[in-house]
Amino acid sequence: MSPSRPLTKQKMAALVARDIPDGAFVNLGIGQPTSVADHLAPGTGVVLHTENGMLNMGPAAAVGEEDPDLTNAGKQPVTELPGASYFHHADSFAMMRGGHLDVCVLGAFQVSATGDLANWHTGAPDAIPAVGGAMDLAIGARSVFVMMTLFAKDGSPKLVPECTYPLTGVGCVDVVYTDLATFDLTPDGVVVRETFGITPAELAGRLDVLRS
Amino acid sequence: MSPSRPLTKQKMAALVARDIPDGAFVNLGIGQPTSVADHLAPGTGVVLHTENGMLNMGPAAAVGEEDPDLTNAGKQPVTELPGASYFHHADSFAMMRGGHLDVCVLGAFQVSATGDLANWHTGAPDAIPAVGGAMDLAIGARSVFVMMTLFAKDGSPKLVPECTYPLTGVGCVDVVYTDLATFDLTPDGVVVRETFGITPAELAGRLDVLRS
Amino acid sequence: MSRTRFFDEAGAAVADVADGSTVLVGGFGMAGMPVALIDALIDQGATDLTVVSNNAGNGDTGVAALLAEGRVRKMVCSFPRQHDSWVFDGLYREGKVELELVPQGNLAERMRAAGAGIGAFFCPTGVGTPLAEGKETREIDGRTYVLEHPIRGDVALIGAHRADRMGNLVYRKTARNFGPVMATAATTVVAQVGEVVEVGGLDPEAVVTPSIYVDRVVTV
Amino acid sequence: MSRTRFFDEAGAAVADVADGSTVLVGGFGMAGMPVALIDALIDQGATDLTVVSNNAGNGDTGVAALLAEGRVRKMVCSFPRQHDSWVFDGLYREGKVELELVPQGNLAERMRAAGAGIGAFFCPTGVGTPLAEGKETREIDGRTYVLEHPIRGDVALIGAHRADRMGNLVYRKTARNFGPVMATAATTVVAQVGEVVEVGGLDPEAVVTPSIYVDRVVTV
Repeated sequence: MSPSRPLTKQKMAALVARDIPDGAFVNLGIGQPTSVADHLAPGTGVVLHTENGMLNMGPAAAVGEEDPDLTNAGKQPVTELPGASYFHHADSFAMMRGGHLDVCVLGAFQVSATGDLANWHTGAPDAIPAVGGAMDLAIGARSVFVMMTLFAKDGSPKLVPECTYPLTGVGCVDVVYTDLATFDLTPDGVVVRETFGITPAELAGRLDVLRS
Repeated sequence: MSPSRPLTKQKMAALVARDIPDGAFVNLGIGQPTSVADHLAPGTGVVLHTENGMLNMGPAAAVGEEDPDLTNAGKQPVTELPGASYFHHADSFAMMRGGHLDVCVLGAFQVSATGDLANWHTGAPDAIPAVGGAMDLAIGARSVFVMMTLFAKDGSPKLVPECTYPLTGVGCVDVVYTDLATFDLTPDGVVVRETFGITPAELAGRLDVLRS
Repeated sequence: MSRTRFFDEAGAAVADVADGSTVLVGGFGMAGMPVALIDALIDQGATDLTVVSNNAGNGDTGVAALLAEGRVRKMVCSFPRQHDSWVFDGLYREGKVELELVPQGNLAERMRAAGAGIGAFFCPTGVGTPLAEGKETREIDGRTYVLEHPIRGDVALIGAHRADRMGNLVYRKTARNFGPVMATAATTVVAQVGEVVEVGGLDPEAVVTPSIYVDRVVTV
Repeated sequence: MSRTRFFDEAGAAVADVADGSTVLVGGFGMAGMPVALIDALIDQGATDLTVVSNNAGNGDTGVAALLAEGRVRKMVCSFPRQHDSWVFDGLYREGKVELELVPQGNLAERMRAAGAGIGAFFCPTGVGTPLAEGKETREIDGRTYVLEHPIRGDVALIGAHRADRMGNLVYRKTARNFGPVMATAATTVVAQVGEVVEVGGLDPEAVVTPSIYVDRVVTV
């Protein structure tokens, strides 16, 4: 049964949180993915990694209790949970690149039917490119979840047969969470897992990736 | 002025110790090179590295005070000096390979005139080869000092035009300390720095590397 | 006795940075940023610099101020664009500063390679993206890798928490970030620290940057 | 809650090691040697093993006992020949065990590469020696390097000092050696420790092996 309306950002975050296995080591990307942390039930044993060198990161620091030496990848003040550990950048990215993280959650401009990810650069001539750790996460985590709206403001789909924006990684995305549907990207193609406020037929009518 | 007799092992070790600059970071190889530590004057600030993951290693542990978790590269119990640090094997060899050690002192079967080192394997068909950290040290330290007798038991020189034993490293040795003479291996060839109990002319008569 | 030299003010510790140097600057945002050392470098006057740092300056201080003075020829970084990177943004749009954009993990690993004596390494990050264009690739065990080369610095400026009188360093929380890697990758390493303790005052098991990597320490 | 599982005896922690596995065994001499885990592996019976360890066994216990039982097809190590390596020496001379001799730093770096997702790396160690024969070489910036590939384990058996209930590990003195690197390079990592403390009982700044790398902990 699909809900009768599109998911809010909060509901999308809750959906992603629900799919993260107990005890998993997880990196939440800058921006919307960060909100997934608010929906992880206590006692699941999920351990958050932040690329700037920490495991078992806690929630955002309370106002007045910020520590400038303790921030997340978005440079926001965060906290430390018991059992945390710190390590330097080469070790942190070895952990990412070496396939030790179970899940990372990233935002996206576009995702292709074969799991290509574009999330770092619009390619516009006057844009200043910035990649950060996105490429390392995209190819490093065992499962890559993307969170995004399904359609851009101009109505064009962001889940596409082939990305037109510069790529972040090739064939790396496993699941795409959107306001209108959740998609599994499988070797056999795009599979709609669930829809929200849209029928599968309507969805197929608006997405080239479901018509091939 | 050259002393009138060949150097004892202890005097050779003292000679090497004298040539180690104050404050240098130094690795002393297994065997005879280990004895150089006994001749480093207190207060020189020389810091000893051991390949199994420690800087500022102290002298051998006193009988009854051995700690099985604290050994040198030869697996002998040693001690820790104030200001020591421990690190894992990949970091220890990154330190060696990356050119951060000022000096290492190694034993040798043979050294060539161009600084090739052979010290890990006789090449005999029934010999069991063992290399340890010798190859890493040979190419990693900024200066490589060798300590050996100048002639083998059969009278053949160990400082040779070209090594006949399997190599440890190519063109890596800077200074060769022997019982009969000290040699600098320079881009212009082998230079005798000092002789002990042998005249330079006698030495030249017994060494091909001085006759070319 | 230690080879590491200790300074009370930052100016003397960066006095010999030459024009044209490659300068590795620690920090991730402001955490671990060696602000006093960068200020001293601004006063010191070296120009035509290549600066390697995760970001390209925030606000109008630190690396941003160095950029604003026209002293940086090239930035090597992973994330120049931030809400407060207006100095870099302006210079970049005017074509007054060169940018080499490097994925963050490659930035760290390329400096680690420099410090560890590795000549080059096959890395899976960035394969098939514009940041790997023109670089050699190779398939190994069914996966494609791109060949990445070391990044070496003439000088590293890093921020740490405490030093001992040997030059051993410890960091604090996520301010550790690039400091330990940069300390291995530069000819001259200058650390600003909050405090210098006596030899024996740091736990040997918890030292993060051993003294061998630290040439100069400035207490700020 | 933690994914790491805790055991009171070693047998259960190595019960699923399969025939033909590659087993990384920590320790340098006896320092850091996971004796209880090796003993349990001997009892467990897995055979046709490739063992990666710095040495090839000392005396008649540990790796030497595993070798003596004919369970090791191949040793990958840097220093097999020791005054008390008679078990390995005998088997090697009889052609009953294969040997891949690897310079010690390459052994460590090849496992680090496996753990860090590096496909291969150009290394200056061993160039021009028999241990680089048949390997690809390349000149980079005037220096010759040899291409080295990762060493991965199916299982790593390591010795550590203390774990917390998350699975974070600290080591003691030079017993640290290969443990932290091997923990990153194997599918299943089993650590024997002297003590398990509560979560929060280890200093987060001093954790050497973060819990993400540790699958099983046995208190001995």
